[in-house]
Amino acid sequence: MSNLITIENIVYLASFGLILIGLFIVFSDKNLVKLVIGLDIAETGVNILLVSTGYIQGKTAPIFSRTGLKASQMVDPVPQALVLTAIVIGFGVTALALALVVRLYQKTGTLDVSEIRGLKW
Amino acid sequence: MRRFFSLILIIGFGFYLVTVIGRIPFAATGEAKGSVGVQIVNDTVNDTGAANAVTSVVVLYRGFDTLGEVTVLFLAALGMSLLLKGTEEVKARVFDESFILKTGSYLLFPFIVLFGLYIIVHGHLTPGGGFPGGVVIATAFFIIVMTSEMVRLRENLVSILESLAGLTFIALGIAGLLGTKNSFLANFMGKGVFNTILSAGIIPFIYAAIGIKVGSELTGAVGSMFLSPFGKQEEAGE
Amino acid sequence: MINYFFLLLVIVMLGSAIAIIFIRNLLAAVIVVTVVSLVASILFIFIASPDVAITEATIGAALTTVIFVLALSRTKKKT
Amino acid sequence: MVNPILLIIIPLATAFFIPLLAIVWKNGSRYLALLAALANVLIGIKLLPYVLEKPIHVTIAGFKAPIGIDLLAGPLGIVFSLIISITGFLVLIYSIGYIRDESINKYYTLFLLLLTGSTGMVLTNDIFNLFVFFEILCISSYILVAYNRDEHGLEAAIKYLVLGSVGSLLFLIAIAIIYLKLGTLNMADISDKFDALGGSYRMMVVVLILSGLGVEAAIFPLNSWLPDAHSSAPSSISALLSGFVIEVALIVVMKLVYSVFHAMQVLNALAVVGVITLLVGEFAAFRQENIKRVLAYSSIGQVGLILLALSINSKAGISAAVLQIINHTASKSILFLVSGYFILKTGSYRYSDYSGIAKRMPVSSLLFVLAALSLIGVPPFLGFFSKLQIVMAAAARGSTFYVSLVSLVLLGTIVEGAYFLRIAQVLYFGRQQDTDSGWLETGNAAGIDMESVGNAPVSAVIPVLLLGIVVVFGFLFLTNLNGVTGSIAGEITRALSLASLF
Repeated sequence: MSNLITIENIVYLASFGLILIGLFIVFSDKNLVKLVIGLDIAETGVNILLVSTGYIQGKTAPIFSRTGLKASQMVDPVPQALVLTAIVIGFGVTALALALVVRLYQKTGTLDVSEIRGLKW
Repeated sequence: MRRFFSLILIIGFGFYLVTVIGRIPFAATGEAKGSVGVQIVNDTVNDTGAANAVTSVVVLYRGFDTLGEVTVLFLAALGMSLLLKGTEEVKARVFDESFILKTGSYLLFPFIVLFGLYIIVHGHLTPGGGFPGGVVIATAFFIIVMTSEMVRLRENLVSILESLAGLTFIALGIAGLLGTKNSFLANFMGKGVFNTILSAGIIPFIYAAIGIKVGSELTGAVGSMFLSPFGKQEEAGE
Repeated sequence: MINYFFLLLVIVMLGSAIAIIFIRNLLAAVIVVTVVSLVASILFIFIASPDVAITEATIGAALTTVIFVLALSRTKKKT
Repeated sequence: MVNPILLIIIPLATAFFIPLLAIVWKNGSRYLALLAALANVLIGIKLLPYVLEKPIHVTIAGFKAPIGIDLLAGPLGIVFSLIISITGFLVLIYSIGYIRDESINKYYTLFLLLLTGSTGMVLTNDIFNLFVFFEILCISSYILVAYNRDEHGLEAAIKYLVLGSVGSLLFLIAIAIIYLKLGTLNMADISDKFDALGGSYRMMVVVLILSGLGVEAAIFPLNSWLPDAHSSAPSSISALLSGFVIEVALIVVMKLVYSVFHAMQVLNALAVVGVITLLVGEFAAFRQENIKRVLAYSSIGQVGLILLALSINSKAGISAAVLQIINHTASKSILFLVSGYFILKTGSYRYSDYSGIAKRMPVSSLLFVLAALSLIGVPPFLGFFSKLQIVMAAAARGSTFYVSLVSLVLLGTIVEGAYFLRIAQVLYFGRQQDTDSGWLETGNAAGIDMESVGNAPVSAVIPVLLLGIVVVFGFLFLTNLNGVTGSIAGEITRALSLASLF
């Protein structure tokens, strides 16, 4: 049992769980705000997956400020840089989606997907 | 019904994901495949002079991505101000601000900005940098806007800062193109003394530009979500 | 041992994510999303990425919540 | 020699500069955006002869290929950035008269970023960089779809945004798998290492990327957003979205499938999907009454045709597909731009209200019909030759599979001909009494002076005429065009490799 509980498996659990739950909310929920929440959660899941691609067990963050650290003791910095980009892009998309939702709400007075004619997909 | 189908779809997709990716043992890969990350972490101190390898990747190795990323934020802020412009009549504040709240926020403001700047200029030495620093600076503005009726964000001012920071980023990039390395965003300055603030060539400068840009973009984006963010300026502006 | 703590965090995170499916109150749902983001940022520290953790905490947890709450306050029924 | 990175930097810097310019000169963004697009056109023309001989490889930040980001300006990159910047330039001329509301500075900023995103997508040689430019392209198009801020536009934009975001999540998962297994993000490096990967990983990467980018490329089950989005954007933007945005996404997907992932096993499935896309698009277009929805569905049909041609797995097929893309870009832009003024002048989206409009707007109507004929594939227009080449390329494969697909394409063409000719009939021979019943008097929201109803303004006619020249006289330059498309086909079918870059 305890050999199943490795950092690797836990990270997979977290990222797949979040991706799937997020997508489920996107596909199933009728509320527009919750739809955006679903996207946000799925994005967090993908970010965890991306960061984990660079993780090497037992190694530290790739920062040389502390003296005596060698490059061989560090994790891969590239995925972390990618995730920084992905987080910011995700925020941009979320904010824009909310702006659209707010504006649509002011036009139609509803947040329910099924009440908005053009959104029945 | 809709939930049921979504559930089936998601379970199918999840099964596919888990059976394929779940078999990759990741925690010890890295070296074995000779990834670019390993090369970067080995060379970064020599190449860039930045202590924080993530920063050197964000600003130099993959600086072009970062340029695209601030562009995405720029777009989001622009889109939000376009979409939300003139949606609602100027409304009163959500709550009545008290004297203590107002004074407190004024007192806090410079410190929060200072903290944000600290995070930005130490981006190449410690974790942090342009993005979190920009958020912190934006937060300082929100506190003022939320608590004090007298201060209004000027949309013009925010967008001027944003443009100037973006153009600085591009100008630094083009300077690299004109320099000896003849490559966009190349580091044309000296590396300086390792692990000090003015080390790592153009990295602190680019990160400062990113910080200002992110800060002003977030101020603009979140600001346009406020009930009356830009006051009467909005009607006159554009 | 640290792995069990780690597992607990992830269970909390996934539990809150699942809870969102059932929460009708949007404000509550937004607060729960913040829990997800905060736990994610703790996770990032565990897998040796402090930069990502800071960014996730400031942008993912703080700012996203702010913007969701503001959006909700703009979509309230006018009384 | 000019550095191809300027093709990305010029529109980007101009977009950043517009808010500053707006302070001193309110309408200056119009002309500045035109200048930026013109600069891109000139750079593209200057670079074209070089890249036809040898692709230009540009490193960014001075780091060698797999470490840093790099651009690869091959024939595909430069020809597509030319298509993008020429279309962009002409639509910008059109926008001078067409976009007159108070947020024009934002319009032009978004427009330039749309150009930046699509140019970046075709030039980049790094898969994560591709993702970033893809996001720039997507987000600027979400905003532009909702530019009018009416209910339709907002609904369409939300639908587009949700599907597009799910697509980009899938794309990111694919990038994570690639980095996890191969440790690189450079496309040439991926191409070198990809075949060593296990079959299930390869399949998953291809599937995820096809479905991620497929949302933007409007491949069949993922295109439900398109008719709404393209019909509710301003007409100038619809011209761009139909004109090159879908095609750019499509060609980038196919470039990845061919030269990076070498996934020839999915091509047959893609050909079938292409034909389904085509039939769905054409039959749905036939049933529409809203002119912009007709055009949007027709774009789906055309994309299906292009996808089929790209999936033939021969140089002739890809070359024909690129020719068809050029034809579609020119023709569909004409159709959308002209219909924009039809809508503006009559205040109606139903094409049955346009009866006899050809008398009022002779030039526009003529070009509308010519562009429609070219899309149907009537000789001697460009569309005839591209369709002919597609059919020939499919026949050259000699299998019944392709022959039966092509016969379905001809069925689609008949439907296409039916609805376009129906519109043409209304434009020219519509019942006379309709004109008297006062459709000219119906108001429109854009505030155009109704006294001046007549042909569209010069700023609208010039770009349409120039695009018309491409469509009508394109066949005179067929050998040149075939040379260019042939070298693109060569580039796509050749597997990328890191060694060949240096």
